[in-house]
Amino acid sequence: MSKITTKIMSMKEAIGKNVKNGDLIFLGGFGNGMTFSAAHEMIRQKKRDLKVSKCGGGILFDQLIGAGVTNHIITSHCWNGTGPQPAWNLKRAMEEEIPQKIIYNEQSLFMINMSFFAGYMGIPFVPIRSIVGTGIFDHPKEVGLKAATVECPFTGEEICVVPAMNPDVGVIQVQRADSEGNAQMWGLIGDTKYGINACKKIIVAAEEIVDKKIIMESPERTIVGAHKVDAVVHEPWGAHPSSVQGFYYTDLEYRFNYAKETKTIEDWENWLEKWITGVNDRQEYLKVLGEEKIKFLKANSLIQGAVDYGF
Amino acid sequence: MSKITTKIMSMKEAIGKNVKNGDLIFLGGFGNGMTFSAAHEMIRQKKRDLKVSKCGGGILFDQLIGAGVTNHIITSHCWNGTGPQPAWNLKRAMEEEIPQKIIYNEQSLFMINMSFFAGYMGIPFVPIRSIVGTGIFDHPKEVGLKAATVECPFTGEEICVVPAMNPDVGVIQVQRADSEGNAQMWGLIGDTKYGINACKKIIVAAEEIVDKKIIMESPERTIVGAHKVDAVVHEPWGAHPSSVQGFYYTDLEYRFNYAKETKTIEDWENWLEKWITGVNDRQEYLKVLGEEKIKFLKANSLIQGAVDYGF
Amino acid sequence: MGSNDREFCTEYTGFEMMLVSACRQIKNDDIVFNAFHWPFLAVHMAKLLHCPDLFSVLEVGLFQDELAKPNKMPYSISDPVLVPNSLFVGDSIDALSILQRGEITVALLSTSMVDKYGNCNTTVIGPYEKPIYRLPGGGGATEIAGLTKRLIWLIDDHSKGRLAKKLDYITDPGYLDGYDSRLKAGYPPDTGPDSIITPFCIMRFDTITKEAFLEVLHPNITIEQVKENTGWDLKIAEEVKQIDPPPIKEIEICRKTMRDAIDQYFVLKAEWTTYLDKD
Amino acid sequence: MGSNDREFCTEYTGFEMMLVSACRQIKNDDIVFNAFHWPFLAVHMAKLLHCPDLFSVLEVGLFQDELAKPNKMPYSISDPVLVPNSLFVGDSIDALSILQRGEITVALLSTSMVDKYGNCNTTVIGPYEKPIYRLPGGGGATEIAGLTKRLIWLIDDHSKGRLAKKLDYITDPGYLDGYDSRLKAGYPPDTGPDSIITPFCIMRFDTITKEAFLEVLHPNITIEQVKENTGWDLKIAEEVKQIDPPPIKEIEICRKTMRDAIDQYFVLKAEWTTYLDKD
Repeated sequence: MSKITTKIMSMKEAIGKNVKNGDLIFLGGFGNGMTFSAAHEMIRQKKRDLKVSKCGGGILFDQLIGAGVTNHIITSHCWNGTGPQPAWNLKRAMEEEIPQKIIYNEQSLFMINMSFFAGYMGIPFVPIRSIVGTGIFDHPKEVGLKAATVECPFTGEEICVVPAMNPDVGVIQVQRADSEGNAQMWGLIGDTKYGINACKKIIVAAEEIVDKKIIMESPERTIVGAHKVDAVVHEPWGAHPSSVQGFYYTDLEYRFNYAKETKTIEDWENWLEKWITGVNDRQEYLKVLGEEKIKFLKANSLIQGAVDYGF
Repeated sequence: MSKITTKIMSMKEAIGKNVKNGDLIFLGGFGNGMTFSAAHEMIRQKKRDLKVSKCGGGILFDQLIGAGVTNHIITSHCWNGTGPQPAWNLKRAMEEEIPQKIIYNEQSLFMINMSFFAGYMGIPFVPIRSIVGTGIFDHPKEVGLKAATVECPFTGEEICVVPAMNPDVGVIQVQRADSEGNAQMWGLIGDTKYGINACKKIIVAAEEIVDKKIIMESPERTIVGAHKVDAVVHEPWGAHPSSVQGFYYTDLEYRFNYAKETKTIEDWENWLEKWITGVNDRQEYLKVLGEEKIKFLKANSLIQGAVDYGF
Repeated sequence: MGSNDREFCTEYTGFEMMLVSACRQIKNDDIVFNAFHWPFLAVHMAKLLHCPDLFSVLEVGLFQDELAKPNKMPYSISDPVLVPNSLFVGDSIDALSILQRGEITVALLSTSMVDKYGNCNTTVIGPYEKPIYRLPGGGGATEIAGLTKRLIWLIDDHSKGRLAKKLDYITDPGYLDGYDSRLKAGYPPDTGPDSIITPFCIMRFDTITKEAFLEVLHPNITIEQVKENTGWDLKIAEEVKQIDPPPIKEIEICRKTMRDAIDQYFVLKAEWTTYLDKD
Repeated sequence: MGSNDREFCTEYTGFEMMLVSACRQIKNDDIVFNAFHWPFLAVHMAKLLHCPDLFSVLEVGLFQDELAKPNKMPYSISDPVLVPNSLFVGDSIDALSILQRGEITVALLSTSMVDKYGNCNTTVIGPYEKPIYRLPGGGGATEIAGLTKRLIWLIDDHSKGRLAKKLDYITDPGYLDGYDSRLKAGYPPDTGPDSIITPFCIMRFDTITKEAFLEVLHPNITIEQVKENTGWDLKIAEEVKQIDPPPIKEIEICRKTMRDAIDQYFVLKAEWTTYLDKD
């Protein structure tokens, strides 16, 4: 997409324009900067048959599964990280096919990271030294060849290789971006940089929209460039209940309660109505969350890390 | 090496203790932070038969070749980048075997970067989409299989793969390190992070030795961790005539003159005596360089890039 | 150190004893891969007790060599509190490269089910496609198990269901089918399970068969108790060592750590925390 | 724009004409891989003339979309002046990944020797192991040539030695042996040489045979001149277009750029800079 056209739009518009039923989606964030706001919008827009990839699933996946948005998840772990406690919608889907049968394409953390890396690099596969002999190597059979071994032409050893993944659409929630889509993220990035750059279409949601000059003050923090970005959404608190370094801390209480509040289908349906389908957008969600909690979660400022860029 | 033992030592000691004749050496820096001080010390200590790997060779390689330290270079480019003008010692070695016959194991830039990356990752090879059909793919024959193709088990395509490189000793010149060896570099890094972490022994030369607290202020700038580092050298201006962001600019005049001053063997021998063998260490080298030039090259300060790390 | 170094604690839970045994396996010069969930507690205790400079790596992509300050238990591997308290912050591939290069000397992992070869299942009970119980999956544990030099499994409940005769799925590789099968699968030769630690005991692995055997009994636990609660016919070392009750100092640090964990919403069972409020 | 947009320049060097022709190939919405040495000048000119927002990527690992400020010609791809003027700074693998993912729409490369299929040699004259002349080697040019959608070769001296019948070594892949040989070698189908630009002319490549042919003559240059100075029997387009002399505006920017380059120790031959001091 040309960098001239304005890309600033609402999350509703960004998801509406870019996500099609059946797409393979990448969601950024490993504990931090998880794309809850984007996921909730996919639920409100009743997207269906999405394949969703993400290094660790957690309650974000649990919600997409419970709402019937995805029938195929690609991840290394899916549980409520707080505690940890079960992800009930995942359990219901896997054990009872409620609300539908889903494929859980289980990866190891390294495998999914290297699949995104191969997609990032534009190469068809990358070797890794793990997963041979485990169930991850070949289950589930429905998704075909998940990994393979090849003989190294230099050492003669047989080594495991994992295929590239290039999702149709990727979404990230970052600290800041300029209006053209140059996006910066710092703190714990996990798989986000490689995952998002492997995507064909990209939605950037940012806590702040800043001038390009700010981006250029520490260009090492840029994780995706404007030339690849299709939509820029100004979405403060878009990662709640996960954290964004320098903005807000993880809402542990909310996540802890989520497990209790979604244990039965009825509980889950109430939760869904309260937090997702009963609100129109992130602004309304924040009203439900309440000012007191927002104040509690807001990060204490710790501004540091300047260095000399002089020449 | 344990992180408890003190690792702070002189360049003389660091090179003396860690570099053996015949070793495969990695030298960090792509235009910036080139390890001239370390290379000069290898010349003074009359190291021999070193194989030296570095993404771009330039006049640093030219000096190691002219002084007879290396008979095997692994690089993608070797010329005087200023101008560009020829690297005369390289030409003499290749065309006339003066001072000795050398092997120029020519790589492409991507190939050598990915070889270091494979070394970094602990995997035996990585695919790349270039070099097939070029001379780089298989010349020179003396070094054996330089690259190969394998069939991708997922797509069926035949793709080029390059082998991992894990040098015996690596040297980097960085902006700052703590006394245990946690080393930080910013600006243009090129292949330095992957190259240095692929090495078995590591020497860190730093413009400044700082407290660990400074390292922790922007931990994303760390390129190698103390647990891998064998020697830490406090070596201001160790990268001259290349640049170090925030410290000094490239000495273009010196590099331009280098080509004129090393065109004949006699010229080269004079140059070698003046700048390398005629001085004892970097301090004496800087005296030859002179205060005026040092003042001229010193970077104007541009301190920026702080962000909020709060939680 | 205070006098309570030599004073033994008489009242403690099996979970506490497991953590104490686990933290003792870590040495100050280890390079530890620190993982959620009980390993976090054991590593935290080790740092407070005998490893002030412990170099630890987390799968989200960071390393550090001291306790996070403020001295808060990270609620998970991705707690933002970790960032300004680390020596390096990168991405997951950076962390995993350290592992794959063979630099990690020790790791602890808590797991759902282990078999006699140290393989683990955190994925599924029943068939993969149609599970009876679906579990969370391995995350980075697969790589940690595959590539760490000394791997220590923590099982918080010593029972036949958890120390199982047969696994429905291998999420994390131990010695696979024993003998040289792990080596043949391509895992580095100097890696693999070192021990299994439970509330009852420490098991280690035979150097030839790679089968787990009972080596150390926790205080007041009998060989019979261990055998009865293990899902396979457990082999016993020629001389089983029964260790002393833990010093008060260790238990104090253990309970402080558990309290910090509870503050960060770690879910600890009631029977593990019996003595927590009594201190 | 000023009136000198339409006023033609009558005195200029072939090198200047090459740079002018080269910079015209770049469009404002291109994603250009910017390379040392003459491409730096052509890209700089394009930014000043008609591509104010040009998105450019450098092999050292950065991208930017405007001129470096202070408006200084970087002396090389690794000039530190680039860092605080970039939108992204990473490492070489980041830059090369952009190329390998197929995102680079255009690149210019100056080279020593090109053949009729657009292959280049910057490595060696004579045998590889025992050269008559050793040249610098390719650096990132091998990948740029292999993976760019529209690749433009710049040859600063139109002679039989430089546009050569046969190369002793292929450093950078063009269409290899012509026809589908590049495709068969595994290069992406939408990539390859677009043109060769010299002081005399612009050559393009036949869509079937992949052989270069003369398409555009620079002002005052004849077909015969081009043919005589090309090392192979050059094919000629049915209708060769002879372009007008360059507008004064373009030449002014070209000379400003050349002066900036000389300030940064670029070595320009005397015959290229004849008019530089006259402006």
